[in-house]
Amino acid sequence: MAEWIARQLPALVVLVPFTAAPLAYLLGTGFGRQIALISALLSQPLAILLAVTVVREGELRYEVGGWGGPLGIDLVVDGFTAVMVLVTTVVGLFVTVYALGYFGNRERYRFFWPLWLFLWGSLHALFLSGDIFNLYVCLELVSMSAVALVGLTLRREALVAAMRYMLAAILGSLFYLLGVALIYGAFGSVDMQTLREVVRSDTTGQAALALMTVGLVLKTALFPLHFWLPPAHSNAPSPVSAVLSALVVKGSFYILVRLWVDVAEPMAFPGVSTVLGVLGSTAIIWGSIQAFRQQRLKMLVAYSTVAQIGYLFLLFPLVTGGGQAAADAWMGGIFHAVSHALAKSAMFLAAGTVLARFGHDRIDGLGGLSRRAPVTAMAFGLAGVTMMGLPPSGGFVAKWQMIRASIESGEWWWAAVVVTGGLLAAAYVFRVVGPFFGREVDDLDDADLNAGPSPWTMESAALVLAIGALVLGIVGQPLLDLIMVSAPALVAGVTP
Amino acid sequence: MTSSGWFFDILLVATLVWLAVRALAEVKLFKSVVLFIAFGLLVALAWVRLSAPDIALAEAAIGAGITGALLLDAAGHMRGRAEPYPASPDAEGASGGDTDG
Amino acid sequence: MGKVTAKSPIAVRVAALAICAGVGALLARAVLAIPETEPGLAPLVDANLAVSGVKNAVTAVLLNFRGYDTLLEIAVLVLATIGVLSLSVTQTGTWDPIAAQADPVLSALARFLAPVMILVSGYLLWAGEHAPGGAFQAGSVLGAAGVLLALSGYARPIWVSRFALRAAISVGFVVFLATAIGEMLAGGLLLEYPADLAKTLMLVVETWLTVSIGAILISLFIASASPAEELRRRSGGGE
Amino acid sequence: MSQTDLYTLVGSALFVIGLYALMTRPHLLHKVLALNISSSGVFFVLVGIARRVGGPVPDPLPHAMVLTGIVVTVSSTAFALALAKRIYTETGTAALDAADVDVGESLGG
Repeated sequence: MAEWIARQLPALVVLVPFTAAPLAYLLGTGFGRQIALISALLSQPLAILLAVTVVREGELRYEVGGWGGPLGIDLVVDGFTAVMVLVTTVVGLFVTVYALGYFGNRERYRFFWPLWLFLWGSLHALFLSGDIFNLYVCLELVSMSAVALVGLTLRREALVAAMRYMLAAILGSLFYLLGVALIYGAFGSVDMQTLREVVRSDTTGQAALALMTVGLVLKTALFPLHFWLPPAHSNAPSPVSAVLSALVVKGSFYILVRLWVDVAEPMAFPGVSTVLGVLGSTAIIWGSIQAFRQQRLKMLVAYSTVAQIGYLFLLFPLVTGGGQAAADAWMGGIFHAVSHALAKSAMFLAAGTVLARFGHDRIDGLGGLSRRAPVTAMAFGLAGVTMMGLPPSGGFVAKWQMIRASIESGEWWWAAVVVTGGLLAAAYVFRVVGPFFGREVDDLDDADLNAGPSPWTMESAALVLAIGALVLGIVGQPLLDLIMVSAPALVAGVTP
Repeated sequence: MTSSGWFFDILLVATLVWLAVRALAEVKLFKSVVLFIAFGLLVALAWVRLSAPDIALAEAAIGAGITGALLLDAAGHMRGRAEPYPASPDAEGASGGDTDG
Repeated sequence: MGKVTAKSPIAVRVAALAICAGVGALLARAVLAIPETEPGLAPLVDANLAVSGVKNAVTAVLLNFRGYDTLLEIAVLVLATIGVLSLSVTQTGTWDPIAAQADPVLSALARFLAPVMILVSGYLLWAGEHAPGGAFQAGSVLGAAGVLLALSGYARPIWVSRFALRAAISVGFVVFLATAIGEMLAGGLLLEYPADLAKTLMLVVETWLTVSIGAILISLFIASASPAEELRRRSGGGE
Repeated sequence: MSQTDLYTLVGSALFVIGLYALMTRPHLLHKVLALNISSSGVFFVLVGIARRVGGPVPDPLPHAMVLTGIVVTVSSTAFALALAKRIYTETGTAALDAADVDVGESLGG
């Protein structure tokens, strides 16, 4: 049994949510809840085992159908994959627990469970895939389940936001698929391992990479292609907002990193890296300013996501030079993806509790929240610490790595952006958290919109995630080691 | 390739591009959809020209057939046309009878 | 009620034109630069066709070599159907009796055409093994037959049961998944068909996929049927 | 110029035509049509590539990709149309920006 699990592990990680999803649909609301919880619990040991195995044995390769690339499709697990699966699984568990309280037994939301399980499975499939065409199918799965979840409330604004998101997502996928077609035409394979050996920086190769990058940047909502994100993330039901900001945008980012740092590394494009870095920097500044100007809590959190996505893209210019700077940038960028996932999901879940309990999320009407909903206010505040990047949070470790990388590479201006972004984050976090712990305003009447105070599971799910983001800074070393397992040659400093 | 083959291919792709442009430029939704279905059927023909009979079958059944039916249904649901700007105020709330086609 | 304008402002159109010109130029250059000599994976597919269990190379790629893509593709289809149902007014996919009022000509046509279509669907399914065809083509024809039956009022009782509808929508994906997991339990890898069973297993999967695809198409139409209140409001009721 | 070149170029043209219409046509039905035409463009590029080496039998791999792509496209089209129809029912309009103007305060759970 143990041997079988070890052998089938990469497939099992994908199959558990994908088996649960149709069952949750088939059996309806009551069972859907239980199936989702069982799937969430089963995924935990599998994700941990995956990480442990990767640390022990290095890269794992699973040949679906027994053919092996380039004829078949391989599932590939290295440190980066294992980290992303792990964070998806952890965030997924707490979002599931939260959603159990949030949606309750309401028949209206019975489609949440199968859609959420499909989304979860698709994310795992995406992180494990070693084939660029298979990644196209994964991207479509992720987008379609995410869009359907955004529109779940059937509220007018949510539907319009979902539509905008859908159009952007399909267009992004088409750009990506066009790039895949050109890659296959020029290099004769869609298997990443094979491609690594044969990609050349010729006309077709460059165009393919450019098209795929545009598509993925649109799907990741990097400035200035972020227009669809704030309405979609803020109008979705809060557990969905949490998943979208924490995990979904990182799916397309993950592919982008794989392509540039791993597969197409021989093409070495300092120009593209710089452009991505500049757009990332602009996103940090512009997104933070927009976040500060919002009147609604969920809009503020959504714009904060636009800003935080910017940090991820600083990875590209910082890894280009190789050496120690590249390793630090690699660790910093991925660590940021993890700590942001935990903190941002905590923020959205906390905002959702506020919305469900008080019937509004107007920031100026939330003063004194800490007396009415102390756990929720605390969760939001602690998540804010990570967002600002103060020690000892996970955000601090991530930013510290990035600053180190920029000093090591001699490109100090990226460090300046990181520091400025932290100050701006402090401004918008304090704008909300300050009043939370201040004088009470009249607007905090229990709206009784959805009957009764929020179940303790909802409040504590947000708090646990926020604490997780905070202590990540203290216990982060094993995670940093995991990130470096079988890292791409450019980052690991090995000359091939 | 034979010159008649070339002639056919060029005629086919020219029609394809023309139909695509017409379908997207057309203001009346119903007409737009019909042009798109015609486009889909010609695409199926193009797959035959490119020795892809599997795709031709799928395109005719799914691409033109199902997609076309779904689009017709949607056009019927959203009855009306994409009015030229500016919309005249009296056209607002027009009764359900202005189905195009 | 608001009308939709036909055109965007001139600035938007100029910007869009510039973007399209850029993308178009990039693409045209790229496709013309594709080497004519790159053989791709065709030789590899040919070399393995004999052990794939089917004779049609495209079917071999879809169901065997890259069966994982197809598994996920079915997931997309099921997912989209759940999404459509979540947006439909009734959310159940049950056929509204008012919308199902049959036209005598349509019923006569359905009585004649539906059996023929079901036969064609069966042929396409069987043919997929060695010739163009397969589950998707067969499923679309089956779905069309179902829509015809539903429109003429025949299929209504079948779809009233919500569980039956859900089961029909997901059965293809579930059977595909079960086969894949069964292969893992039998000592193979995910979707690793034992050579002697490959043909049979693929046919089983394709058959259930055909049923599901048919059911999905029918439910897409049922879900999109206008809800009863709206039909009543439009007192004409003719649509 | 070969048949491959012809069809991959037409594919590129169709992709760009769809892209332009997606950005400039406000009606949601037109946007969905535009995406479908762009998809066809991508499929032409793929099938053109499959045809490249010549000979009677083209490369089956891009063909399989296109078949997968067609199913994915019809799935997303069905979903996008359902969404567009629901938006039309709720807002009385079938454009994103017009619907955007009227943002209510109502918050469902």
